Amino acid sequence: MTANPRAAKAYKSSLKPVWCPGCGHFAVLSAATKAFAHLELEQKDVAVVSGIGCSSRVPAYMSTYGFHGIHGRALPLATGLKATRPELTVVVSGGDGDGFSIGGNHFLHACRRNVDLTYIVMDNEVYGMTKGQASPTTAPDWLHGKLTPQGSGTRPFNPAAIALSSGASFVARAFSGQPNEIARILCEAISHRGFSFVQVLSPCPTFCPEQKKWKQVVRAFDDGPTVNVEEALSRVYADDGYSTGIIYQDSHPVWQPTLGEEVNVRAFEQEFAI
Amino acid sequence: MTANPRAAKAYKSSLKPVWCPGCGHFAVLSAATKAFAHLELEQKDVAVVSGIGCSSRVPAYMSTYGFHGIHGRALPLATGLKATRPELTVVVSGGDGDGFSIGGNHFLHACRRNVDLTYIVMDNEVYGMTKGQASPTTAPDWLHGKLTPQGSGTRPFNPAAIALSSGASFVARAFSGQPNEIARILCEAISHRGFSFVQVLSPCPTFCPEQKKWKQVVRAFDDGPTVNVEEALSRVYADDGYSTGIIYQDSHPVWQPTLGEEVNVRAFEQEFAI
Amino acid sequence: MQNFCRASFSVALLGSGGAGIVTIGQLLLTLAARRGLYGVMSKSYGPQIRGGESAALLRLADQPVFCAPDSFDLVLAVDWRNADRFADEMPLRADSLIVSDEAGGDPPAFTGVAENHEVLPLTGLAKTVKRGRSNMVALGWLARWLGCEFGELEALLGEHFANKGEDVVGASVETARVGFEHFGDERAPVDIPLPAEAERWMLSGNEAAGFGALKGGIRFVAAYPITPASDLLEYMAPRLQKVGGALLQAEDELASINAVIGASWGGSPSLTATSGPGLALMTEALGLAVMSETPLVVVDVQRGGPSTGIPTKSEQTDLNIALHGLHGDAPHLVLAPLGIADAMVTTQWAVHLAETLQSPALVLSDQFLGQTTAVIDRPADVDFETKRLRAELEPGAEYQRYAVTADGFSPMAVPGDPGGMHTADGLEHQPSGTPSSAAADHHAQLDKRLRKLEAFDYGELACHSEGSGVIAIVCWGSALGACHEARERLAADGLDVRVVAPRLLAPLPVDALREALDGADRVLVVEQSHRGQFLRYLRSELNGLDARLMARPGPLPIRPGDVIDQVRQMEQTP
Amino acid sequence: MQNFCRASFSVALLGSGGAGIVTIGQLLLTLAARRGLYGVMSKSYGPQIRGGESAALLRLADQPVFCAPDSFDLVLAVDWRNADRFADEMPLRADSLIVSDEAGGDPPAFTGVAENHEVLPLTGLAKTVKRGRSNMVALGWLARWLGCEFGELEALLGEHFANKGEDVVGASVETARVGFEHFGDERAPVDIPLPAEAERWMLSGNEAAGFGALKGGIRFVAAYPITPASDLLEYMAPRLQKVGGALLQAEDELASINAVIGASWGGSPSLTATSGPGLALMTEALGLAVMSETPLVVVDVQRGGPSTGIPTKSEQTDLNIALHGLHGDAPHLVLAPLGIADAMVTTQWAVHLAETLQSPALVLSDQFLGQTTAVIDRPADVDFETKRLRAELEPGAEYQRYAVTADGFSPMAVPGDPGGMHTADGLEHQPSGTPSSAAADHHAQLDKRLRKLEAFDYGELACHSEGSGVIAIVCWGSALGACHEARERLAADGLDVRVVAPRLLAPLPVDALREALDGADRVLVVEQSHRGQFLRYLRSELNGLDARLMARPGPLPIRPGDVIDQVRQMEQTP
Ligand SMILES: Cc1ncc(C[n+]2csc(CCOP(=O)(O)OP(=O)(O)O)c2C)c(N)n1
Ligand SMILES: Cc1ncc(C[n+]2csc(CCOP(=O)(O)OP(=O)(O)O)c2C)c(N)n1
Ligand code: SF4
Ligand code: SF4
Ligand SMILES: [Mg+2]
Ligand SMILES: [Mg+2]
Repeated sequence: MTANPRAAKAYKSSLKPVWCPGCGHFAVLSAATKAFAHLELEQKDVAVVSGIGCSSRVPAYMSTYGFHGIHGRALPLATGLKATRPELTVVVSGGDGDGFSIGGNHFLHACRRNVDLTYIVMDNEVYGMTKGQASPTTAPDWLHGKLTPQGSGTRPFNPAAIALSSGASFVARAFSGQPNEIARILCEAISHRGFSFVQVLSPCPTFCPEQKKWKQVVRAFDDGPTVNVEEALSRVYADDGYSTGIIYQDSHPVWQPTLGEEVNVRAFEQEFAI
Repeated sequence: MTANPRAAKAYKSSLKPVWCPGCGHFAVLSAATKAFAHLELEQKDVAVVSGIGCSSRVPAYMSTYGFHGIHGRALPLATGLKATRPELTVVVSGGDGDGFSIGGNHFLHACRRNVDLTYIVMDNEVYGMTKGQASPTTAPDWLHGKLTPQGSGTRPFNPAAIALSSGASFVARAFSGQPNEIARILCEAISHRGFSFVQVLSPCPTFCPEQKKWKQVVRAFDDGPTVNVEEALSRVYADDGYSTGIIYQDSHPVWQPTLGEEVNVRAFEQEFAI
Repeated sequence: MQNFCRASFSVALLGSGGAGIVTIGQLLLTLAARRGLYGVMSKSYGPQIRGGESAALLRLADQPVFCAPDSFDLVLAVDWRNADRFADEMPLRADSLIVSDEAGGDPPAFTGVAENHEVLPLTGLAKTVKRGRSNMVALGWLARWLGCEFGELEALLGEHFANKGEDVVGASVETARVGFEHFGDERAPVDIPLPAEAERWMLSGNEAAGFGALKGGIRFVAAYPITPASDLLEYMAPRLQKVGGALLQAEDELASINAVIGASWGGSPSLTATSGPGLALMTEALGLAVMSETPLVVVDVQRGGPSTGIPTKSEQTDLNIALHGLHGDAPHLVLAPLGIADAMVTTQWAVHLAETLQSPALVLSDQFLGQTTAVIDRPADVDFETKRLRAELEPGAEYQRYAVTADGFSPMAVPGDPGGMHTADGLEHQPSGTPSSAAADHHAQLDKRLRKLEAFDYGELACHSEGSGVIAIVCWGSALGACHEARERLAADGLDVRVVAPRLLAPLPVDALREALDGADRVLVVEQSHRGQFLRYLRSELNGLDARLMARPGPLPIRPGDVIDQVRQMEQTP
Repeated sequence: MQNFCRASFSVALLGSGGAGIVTIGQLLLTLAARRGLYGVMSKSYGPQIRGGESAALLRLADQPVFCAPDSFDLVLAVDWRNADRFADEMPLRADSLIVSDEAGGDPPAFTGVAENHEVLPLTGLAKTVKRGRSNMVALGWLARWLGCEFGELEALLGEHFANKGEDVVGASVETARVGFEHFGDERAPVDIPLPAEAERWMLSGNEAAGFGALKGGIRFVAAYPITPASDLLEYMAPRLQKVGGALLQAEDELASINAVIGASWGGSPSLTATSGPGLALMTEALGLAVMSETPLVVVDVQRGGPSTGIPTKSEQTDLNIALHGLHGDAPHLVLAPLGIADAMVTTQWAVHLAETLQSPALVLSDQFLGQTTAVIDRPADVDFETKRLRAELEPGAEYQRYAVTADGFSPMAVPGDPGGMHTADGLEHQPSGTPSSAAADHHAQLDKRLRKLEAFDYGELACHSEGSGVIAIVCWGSALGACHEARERLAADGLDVRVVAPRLLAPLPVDALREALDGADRVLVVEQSHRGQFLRYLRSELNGLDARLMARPGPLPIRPGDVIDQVRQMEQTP
């Protein structure tokens, strides 16, 4: 992946992120700008859409168009945008809380619908913005969740498995400790026609200091993308959640209305005639 | 499965269902009463909770307790009930629209949370109550959906695959043309400790007359339940959606708070002392 | 709004599962319309999803009619099964005529008020024709009762059943003919003067709103089905496609409203339609549209509430949530069509206002407006020249999405515009869009968001007013139908009253209302609610309004006679 | 509510990332409380999630205080980085004292108003102690300023840092001692008369509400985190468990409110807490609770709106959605605590009313109430003897869940009760619960649901009223703090006014309000909103109310001085 760092920087806005020092989201932001630079996208033709959360603050840190919407609803907002403006590059950014907890239903249906969006979820297994509650990807025995003092006791949400079983056409995982790899995967994801889902393991040192260990456990998947869903699911189940790479990619029918005008609205008047 | 027909009938209320002649939901209602009879449940100790849809009308047709809530929210309502009243048998009934469209997020999280509920989805691949729109399980090329005159163009939602990948501990499929088999599966589902999901193929002759053909294609899965998720997913993917039986059953940790009082509320007063 | 007719005839048709009652109601209305009459038809069903009892309630008149009648002149039942459930919906008089089929059972008790009962051999006559059905016998009889020539009916049946094949057409025509002839020559057809010929349309309020939306420029709809809004969506779905737009059936209402925001932010005028429960799910995102200043239209086809309520019946009780259902200080537009035909122009205007004011606009229709079919004069062709205020972007200049301007309008850039890059935000923000929690920014933006709505000149459409006199009736939305007719009838009896109905509910056109009420010393507020949502809203904005309240919750319609009674009581007690 | 203190001192502490400002604020408040003083402390942060600038705003007094001060007496900054963002939050006077660290940069422009500036060697002194930190030097200095003995501070530090080990305790104590001694003997400590000893509590409004909920009997909570309600939930989570209850962290607010309905229907008093955006997602289910007559409590800790708004700041702008955010005619309970301590009894009362009236009860707290810590007198122990009206089920008798009764209460059966089987329904229903679309059933149930709320005797708690005079201030919720203080200060200056604040907002205690306002000829409505949501609501229920409006949107608090100014202006213009 080649991207002129100066070119990448042009995709950043002048706003200083609100993130804590050491937050994984910084690397994701940078990687996204690199991917945009590599793909030579014009700022004006990119829209970054998000919900609410630390990870959802990304749009304002970009010099592209952006929409910082409400918690959990970035995907439908982006779907409306892309459906009517297919020529734009529409990227959705958010967190595990935003995307898998309150936004879980839209995630399912975005995977099925396969609108040509790229969805980056910065997964830190916690609600950072609201100061440290368990998220769907939190381990059931994590005792630091502020509303679950004895652990959530709930199986973690498996983002890749759910994306695959919902029919997603592109499923990948990356790690914020490897920004070049994120950028490479994002280039593929953006270039993919259809809904591309990229889970980025993005530590929250403030509420989950234990995630500093991730850099020791993350490694690449042995194999490249498969077009076989069952195969992809096997890999996901065999994995501990810390392998990275593009897991699955295939071409599925894309939901994109054709927007050509056939008749003038007035044509419908005659239907009301008696 | 043995159930005295008279005993089963006692679980029906005197209310006449609003369903159309030939609707698949009749058989599901009867099968549920048979299962209750077989398990010798007391009416007063059973609560049937539902959302909105033809299939969600079930509670009022039963002589047990019932809650006919709002569209898509039966699972969380039932979760609150069961969490606080673990001794009750709580059954949730609904449709594919109620459960997989508007209620999709709760379905995901109910599977993960594994509260000891039984969830029956009467899947007719359509919104019956609102007179015939495509649902998540509708075939993408079904041209009769009233809001999708050219077909939904969207991959169908695969209920069993999504339940499995969300971590459900009991996943089964039945067909309303085989009420005894439904009753048998429901007995297993109710007896299962944890969240049990039973998809019942339940035709809507009014809006999908083509579903009359289901009875020719439905057949049993070759194998009985497995405890292996990957194996279960393989079976589901190999299948066309018309095989019935219990696909997966395993014991997962159940979310059930212990409700014992350790201290009196007044004990907390001292925390406010300076 | 035109003068009220003096001659109207109301017919209720009844029958159970599969009797084809709605079909003959529809055909009868069309037949009447082709004769030059005006009319409305609404439908009513029992609780069964399909195949239960149904009723078609028609009112035919020599001038436009917009509401349910005080009572019915004729009730014809193909059979009487479960007919008593419709008792409340069809008030009768002593001189009403009740027509039964000899094989259709006994008329229920509520028909006892009527003194004229007649029994027809509908089923018997139907059997004389191969594949003959008794509803067609009834239709033939009714056509003659209406004064039609048989040729008119024959032509209509030919068109209507064309796609069912010649056999069906043939059987229908023959069965109808038997009924037509059975009417006999001795009896005179009903006497309604035929109005002057003019171009007429026949449409429901849901169709009118859908067409108005398309005319206004809506090109994207995202929605989730719900009674009684689904047919508005079903009208739009195929037609949007034809005009270069699209409809997305979303997974829920949260998705639909957010998709609408996204599409609108992308530059496409966008809409969703729903009913109470769905609207409740949209309020969070409506706040986002207010804050991010994204235009959009929501048509709320109201039904009986609260909660799931009575999904198939009308009520005007989503006023509160439409006006006040958003958290925070969130000013936005609320409009209400004043009738079935008016749903077209009001929805078109809503699109115009939403786009112009960069605001969500809620249109409060209701089940009665939405699902009643009316015969109307072809409406005037209105063009609001709707155009969003787009930013003129100069190279190098810094673009401020939420610039604080004198009129409150901040020119809008949309993705793709060079130099217009910004982040739309639901957080409070500086003019640039950058999040801010500073009091100065919050106040400046709150002021601006309010100012753009309050300082705008909404013109004549904002408030409808008719008549004169010291008694004023104030109402909104579909209640105008009954109030208008009440005024006409009172005027005919020598009592002039005024009727005032704001088409724009928020911001409330306070000046126009005060002007319309100037000189009125007694005010009656009429609304289809339980405790007076509208009255309370009027008081909050027109403090000190001294009014009598006529609040009737659904599911029964407000009838003009009820309004007249109230006015007559007020006349007594000045 | 007690008399207003005449002696209050306000201190603002400032510092950037990791300076430990909030810690010393908390310790200073505790120290003051142990001396017998009352006080409040609120916190303010820059936009950074962690490590940005922060401020602790304290007010100490010899009598209970409930609001922000007009101005600050002392501002002490460990460093001044980005301090200008707090300018609006700390108004200064000419005689305010500004204390800077010699290494902490120059004070920002806004401190220029103050004439007394002092520079302390905080960092330098901290360096004299191993692991010494400058915030502790400041704390030592402040403790002496407060007139403390060092032993009091030492003891407190020992307790506070106990679980961090001896080294930390030692370093803190030593660093504090350096600061304490640096204060010197020449300068006199601040002069606040010490009130009589009595049992004091220190708690935030969120804790008070949480504790009140537990006392009221809440045993199930389902919720989704949201600022500024999360800490209420975090207070409850471990404690619920201890009293035999449970907290479910739900996937979203739709799930939380529905889980609460399910648990309550099962017989457990249940609650959720949220803020504006979450409340917006709950209104559909609140309608279900109204229709199914299921008791529940929602605490809405209001924040700046609309939309995501200003999540960390206070505003009183969810009044509209709380009152009117439900579709259909959906009467329910809305309450508002009148202060931090009052959050306890109001929440407890809300549980009582919800359970008694089988209704959802919304409690409108706000960020100021919720997140400000106050030192208060130990409150009186209240017991409402809350008990749901449970059905007495007789074998064989048919149970009617929604029986139409004179007082509107229908005895409730819960699952497990023999013979109480029924289906609770969001569809309109007959007394048995069977769905019905008949007008008679709809009207009977609408009447009953309204009657049970309107005919109930809410007693004294419904409306707070204090003072006398011809000028009346009407306010609600946290605005009472400033209005109460304004009244006290005006009275001290010889002007008697009254202050009226309904604790029950819906149904509004109209009679109590009229009585409290009887004889008042000028009314001032005070609220923290933009356009006067409360005033408009008052007008809608107390038609003709002639009032002046003082509406200030957030994020700045309403200060007593502002209220006094308004009253003084009213005094001029009778
Ligand atoms: C409707 C609604 N509910 C709750 C919130 C509060 N909230 C803001 S961000 C957030 C969670 C963020 O977690 P995540 O998406 O994982 O992002 P992170 O901060 O960890 O990057 C929540 C619960 C909200 N803003 N809106
Ligand atoms: C919030 C909300 N949105 C929409 C509806 C309208 N609605 C009622 S039932 C239904 C779909 C029912 O479909 P399904 O669950 O598949 O049940 P079926 O009728 O097919 O058995 C819809 C969309 C509603 N009641 N509430
Ligand atoms: S709280 Fe966690 S996720 Fe949020 S900015 Fe800080 S480190 Fe990042
Ligand atoms: S519409 Fe379909 S699902 Fe509903 S009752 Fe009729 S047949 Fe059954
Ligand atoms: Mg997160
Ligand atoms: Mg269905």
